[in-house]
Amino acid sequence: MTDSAPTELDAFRAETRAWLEQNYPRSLDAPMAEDDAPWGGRRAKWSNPDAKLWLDRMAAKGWTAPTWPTAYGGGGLSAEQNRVLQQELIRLKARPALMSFGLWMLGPVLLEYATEEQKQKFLPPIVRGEIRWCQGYSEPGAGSDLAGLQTRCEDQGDHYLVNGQKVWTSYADQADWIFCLVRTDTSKKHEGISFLLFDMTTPGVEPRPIKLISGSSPFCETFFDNVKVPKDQLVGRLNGGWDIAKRLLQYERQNISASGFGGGAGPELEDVAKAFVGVSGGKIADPDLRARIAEHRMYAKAFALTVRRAEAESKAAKGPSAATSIIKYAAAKMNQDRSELMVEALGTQGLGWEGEGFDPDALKATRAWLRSKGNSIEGGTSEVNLNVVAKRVLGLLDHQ
Amino acid sequence: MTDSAPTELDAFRAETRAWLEQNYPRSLDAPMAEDDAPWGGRRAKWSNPDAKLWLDRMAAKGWTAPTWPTAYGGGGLSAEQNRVLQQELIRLKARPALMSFGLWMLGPVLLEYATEEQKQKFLPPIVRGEIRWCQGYSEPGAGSDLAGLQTRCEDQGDHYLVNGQKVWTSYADQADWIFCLVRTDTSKKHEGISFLLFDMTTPGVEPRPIKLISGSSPFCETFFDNVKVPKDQLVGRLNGGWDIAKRLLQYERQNISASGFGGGAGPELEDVAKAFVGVSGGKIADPDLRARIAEHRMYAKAFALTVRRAEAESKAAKGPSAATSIIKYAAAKMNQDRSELMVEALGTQGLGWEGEGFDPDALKATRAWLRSKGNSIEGGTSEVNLNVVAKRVLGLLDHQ
Amino acid sequence: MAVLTEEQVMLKDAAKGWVSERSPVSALRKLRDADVDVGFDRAAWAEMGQMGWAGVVVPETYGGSEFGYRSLGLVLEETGRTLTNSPLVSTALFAASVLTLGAGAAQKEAWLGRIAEAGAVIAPAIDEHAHHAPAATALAATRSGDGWTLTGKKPFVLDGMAADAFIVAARTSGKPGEEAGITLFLVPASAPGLSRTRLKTVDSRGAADVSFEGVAVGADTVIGQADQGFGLLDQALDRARAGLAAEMLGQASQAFEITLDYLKTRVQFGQVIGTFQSLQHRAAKMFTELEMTRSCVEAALDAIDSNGNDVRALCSLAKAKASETVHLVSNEMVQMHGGIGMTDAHDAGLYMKRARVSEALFGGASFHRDRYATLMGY
Amino acid sequence: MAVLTEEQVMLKDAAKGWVSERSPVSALRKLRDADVDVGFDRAAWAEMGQMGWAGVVVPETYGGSEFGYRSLGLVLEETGRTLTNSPLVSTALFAASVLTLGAGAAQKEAWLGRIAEAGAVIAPAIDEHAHHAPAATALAATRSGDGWTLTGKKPFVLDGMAADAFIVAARTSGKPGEEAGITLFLVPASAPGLSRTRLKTVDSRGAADVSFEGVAVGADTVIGQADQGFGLLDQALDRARAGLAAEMLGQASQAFEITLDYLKTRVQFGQVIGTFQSLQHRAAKMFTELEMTRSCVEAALDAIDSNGNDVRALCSLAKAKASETVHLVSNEMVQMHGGIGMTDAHDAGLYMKRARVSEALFGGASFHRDRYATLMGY
Repeated sequence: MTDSAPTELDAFRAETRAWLEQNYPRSLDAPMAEDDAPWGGRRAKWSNPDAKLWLDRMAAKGWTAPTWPTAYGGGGLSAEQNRVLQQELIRLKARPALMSFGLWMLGPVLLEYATEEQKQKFLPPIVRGEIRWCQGYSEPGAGSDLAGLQTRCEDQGDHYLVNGQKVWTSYADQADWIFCLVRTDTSKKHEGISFLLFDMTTPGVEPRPIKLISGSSPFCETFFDNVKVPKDQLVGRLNGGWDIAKRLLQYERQNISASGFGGGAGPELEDVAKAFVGVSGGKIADPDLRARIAEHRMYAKAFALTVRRAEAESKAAKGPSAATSIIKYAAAKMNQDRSELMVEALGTQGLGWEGEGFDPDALKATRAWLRSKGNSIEGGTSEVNLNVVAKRVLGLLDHQ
Repeated sequence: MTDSAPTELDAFRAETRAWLEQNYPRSLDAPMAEDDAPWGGRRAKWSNPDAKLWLDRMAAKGWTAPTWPTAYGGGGLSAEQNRVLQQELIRLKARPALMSFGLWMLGPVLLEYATEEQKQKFLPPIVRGEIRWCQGYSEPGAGSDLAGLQTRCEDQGDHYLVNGQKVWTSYADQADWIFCLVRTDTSKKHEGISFLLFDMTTPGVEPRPIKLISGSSPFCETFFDNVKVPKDQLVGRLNGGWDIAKRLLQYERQNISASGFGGGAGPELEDVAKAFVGVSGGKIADPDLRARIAEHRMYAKAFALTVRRAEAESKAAKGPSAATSIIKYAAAKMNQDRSELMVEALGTQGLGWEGEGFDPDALKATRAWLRSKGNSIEGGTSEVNLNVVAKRVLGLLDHQ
Repeated sequence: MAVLTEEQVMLKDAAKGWVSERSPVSALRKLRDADVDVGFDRAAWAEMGQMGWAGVVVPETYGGSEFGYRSLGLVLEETGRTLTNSPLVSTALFAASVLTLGAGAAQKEAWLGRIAEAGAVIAPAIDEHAHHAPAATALAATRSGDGWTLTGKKPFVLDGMAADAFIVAARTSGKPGEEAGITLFLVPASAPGLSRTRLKTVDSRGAADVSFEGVAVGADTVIGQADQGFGLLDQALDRARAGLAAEMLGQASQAFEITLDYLKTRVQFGQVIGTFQSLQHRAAKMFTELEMTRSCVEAALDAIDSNGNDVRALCSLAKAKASETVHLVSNEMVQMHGGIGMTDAHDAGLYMKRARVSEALFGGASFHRDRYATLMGY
Repeated sequence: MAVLTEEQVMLKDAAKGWVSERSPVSALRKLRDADVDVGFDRAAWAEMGQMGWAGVVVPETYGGSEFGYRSLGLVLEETGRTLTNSPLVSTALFAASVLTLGAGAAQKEAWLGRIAEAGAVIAPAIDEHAHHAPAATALAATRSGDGWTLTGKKPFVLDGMAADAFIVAARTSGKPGEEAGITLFLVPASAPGLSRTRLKTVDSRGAADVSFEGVAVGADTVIGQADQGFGLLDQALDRARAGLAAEMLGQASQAFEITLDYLKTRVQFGQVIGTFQSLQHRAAKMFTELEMTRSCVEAALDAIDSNGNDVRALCSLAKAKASETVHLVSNEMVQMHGGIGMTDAHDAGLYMKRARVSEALFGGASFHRDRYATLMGY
């Protein structure tokens, strides 16, 4: 039932624990500010040099990418060993050594689809956090219908020429390279898409940050004006990018769902309600709001139990549980409901934008509420999620 | 702004009031039991002979069909005069003289589409309540998609021959005649439908009552096995029945919506909740249920105000207000919500079917709850209602 | 979220096979039309006993299999699918729990073996009002000599006509609404002064109004400590809630599957209606609710079996979620079937009627939302 | 449900024309980006005054048009459509109501004319907590000589920075939570001891925290009877609720129309997205809610104008329905626009932010559900 015998695993755990205790810099025990997120890359700023030290030590062991082959700089760990490593990292309350779209999204598909040369070239810098990647997928006219993308890529003999525009490119203004879906055949839809990698410093690339309804954001619009791309930076075959694109989306969704849109942070809903609405007989004084908070909290608990069950079942069945299909949809609904109730519970304290007169936690909650509206849009809209459940899981057919 | 000058109307009101006070039998002041509903027809039973007297008196003046031409037995009243008549009837709390699908649905379309001979033949017996009609529309395979109906009607030279099956034929087992949609051309859909009238005693016609989830019902399945119909009983032109069918549906819906599915009868929701859930500080003791009851009652009030507004606007604009389009949908939702809350408020008292141990009002509420589930199906499903609003009112297009 | 053991898989398969052969929905229909007063088929109940289903949570010492609540939940889910009427909930789930958790050796000896072989039906005579409120118990039990005299009424007692005995919550001190002062009694149906009136329920489950007019019982009928019965009652009720939630999950799952089949076959406007996007989205939302409910039900049953410290909250969660889901799905079942779903000849109405009865038993969604919030301290 | 008079049609058309020319949504954006502390455009407010909108409910004697609340509602609906910021709600609706209904002749003389010509802003300093609860008033007013001294805080006062005066609810006897013992004062902003701090709100409406530190006012600042202010306050609040509901109806209607246009133009999967049935049904449901809300708003305003006996219930109904509807529609506006709706460059976010502020002002749906139930006696 396991990849390695318990005794070997026990030994691995002991070694790992010892190494981590020796190598995790204690100065990182302080809470991580948002600015301290270790995204790496050429322009990385390390407000605490120990964060860089931690990255370098982990990268040297390949433990930023624990299960990738050692040949590409990874840790070469089995799934079981990786679980032990993650458990030990949690035990230590360690900060992540590296956060990276390269690790979470690009790397896994390169391992599957790239040439040996490409793997050698691109994977080790990801492991070491030297190159920071961004994702060139959505376009103004291609949101839910991603395959409708129009960014043109023309074969110019010795190079490709890219023209067009992407949108929702997270951290495009911070990233070093981009993995980018481009149209290489305008006569077909899905079969006319290719998967291209290029440097964001290439002339003609221009990212512009997007301001959201919740304020500044990591998102950018990214414009391509006659961007020349070497031909060996195509992954997979020409016009064969759609399969790679979809596979990558699976990794992205796993990532989003696991986080549950970070719902847990900040003060608890019921405590906010008690503080701002008042308490009567130990209960939130507004029974209508109390009932709706309980309903939400029960939904959230059911969601958490479903994530756990889906994981257990997927592991047991060595394939995804049907419950997995609903997680993104339910996570978005849950976080949005929570955010709405939070702003409602805060009353007028939930109606601030910035400045004096509002509690900083309340201002954060209001911004989070606005930001939560994107949960049912980004990474596949809820409408598309429901379509997928109806068709792939329930077997309902397309309208003719 | 009015059809007749106020003074004339005042005179009409005085005359009408006097006539009604003289002619309305006082024995009918007692509440009308369900069995006493004056449906008329050949098989009418008059448990109180005054009800028959009342019908005969009203019919003699044409006031069972007040606005129909006197040539066909109607009252020949203007819309204004009819409003006065109805007000006076309400003032007297008079029972209806006649309830009749002939009056409400068939008559109006005959006036518009039938030949002079047909009008002369069919309208006066409707006015006098001598012939009771039923409606042959839905079929097992043609519900929401009514135009998909398959009941075959073949031209046999001197007569038509009808074979097939209808369903949801209200009171088919009580009715004398049927107005029936039949397929006269199988190569077209809407343009292959005709509108036929025939006697329910014709050999080959067999109605079978349908039992509903709420118990016995007025609905029937009606089977046609080689039913011979004289050719002069076709209304409009051959294959031209769909327009007549749709027009008749408009009259039917007006009828359903105006009644709001009879939601108001029986004890009030909040009184039931107080009695069965208890009272605390003057409020329903379960605050969660109380909030949901208030929400429903506010919806119901908004609905009632909308019906009133739609009427006022339609009258002022001499055409239907946009608000009219949502009434059937909202009425169904309202009645279903009310029924669900009623059963919930009754607790275990709402879980009875019949017999001892349950309050008769509670049993009635439980049956009404089950029956209410049909509100969003009969007379056009809620899904079809929403389609219609989206397309005709909001101007959204069909999926291609 | 434990994966099923081999024994559990076998139990589930056996239940699935048995209900499809011996107890499809048509069996409920037959029972209803035959107007059977006990509300279930005694021969079928005997077979359940032979298969060991009545003793799944009964200790081995008393002839049970001691497989636990998750296992009993598997059986209930399958019997729920076909709306099978049986004393599983009243007897094998609730009464077996009360006795196992709180009875003395003699009481266990006398009754648990009979439960395990489906030889006795024991009904819960707990609530006294139209809404679930165990602390509101008012039925008076007063000391008389060595024993007690019980006076009061218990309406809508599940399996009340079939019961050989009742587990009766009675007030021995304090006031209605207080948890302290409640005592549980095990009262034989034959006790003088006990009478019952059959109720004809909307879903044809067996139920009765039970009346106690000076019913004299011995001291040996007290289960656990006098005045201290509420804790035991609440523990047993939680087990009943979780088990009933499993049954409701089965009801809702089957209702959904029948509806999904209909969406795939019913043609209107030249299309299978399941191709209409609004119906697709509603189906996907129902599926989401079903998956969430399954997680809650399994977690509650697992927590009982592993003696977790969050049993109470999880049982309220499971019962509330199952109530909401079966409510939604049973309504959608009728609506999506259209006219045919309104006819008595179709099964949709049976699922809806059963749904509302299940929702009300042992507390509905509103009761459990309130209880959950209170347990969580807000 | 009175059909509009010719004067009302003219007023509505004038408002429609003015907002589209002088106050489209871009005006709010400009105001926000310029970070204007009073929260509205003083030049635009002056124009409103010239057009007579500030005096619609002010008696003719004092320079108003006395057109009534239904008429003011027509203006508010149009200004609501483009999210126009102005003191219409604080001053022309609430303060004008308080003064007209309850002030003495001298007070009326002093202030109503200035209101009618948009020459003064008077802000409601009522609530003291994050949630609307007028009876909870605690700010202390104690007698000192002939006059009174006010001490306490009023957070989140609408148009608090722009206000020339405040209508202050103060506690002169009894305890917070009691309706008796509340007195209304009209306090000039210049009164020594009164200070205010600007609040930057999510929807860029003007608001301030207002502090009273021993503010001495004369006996002539009491509006109506001392200790008896709650009835007047509640009457004026109901007028504010109904008028605000009209503004919210405008917000929701416009948000819906913008969204409907987008559904008709945005192409995905080779289709205009408005052809997808699930979006069609959601659009039709929004339309239903909008129609129902309109009926409630018009009924509440008509009831005020005709002095109906169900004003309180209808105003709670209108505010609750408008809150639910603008909540739904503003959420759907963002969702149906997809990514573009999340950007600051698009107006969807502005409608959503305004929606939540409007929902909270003068009591949200939950407050008014409770009030409605209480008024109806359950």
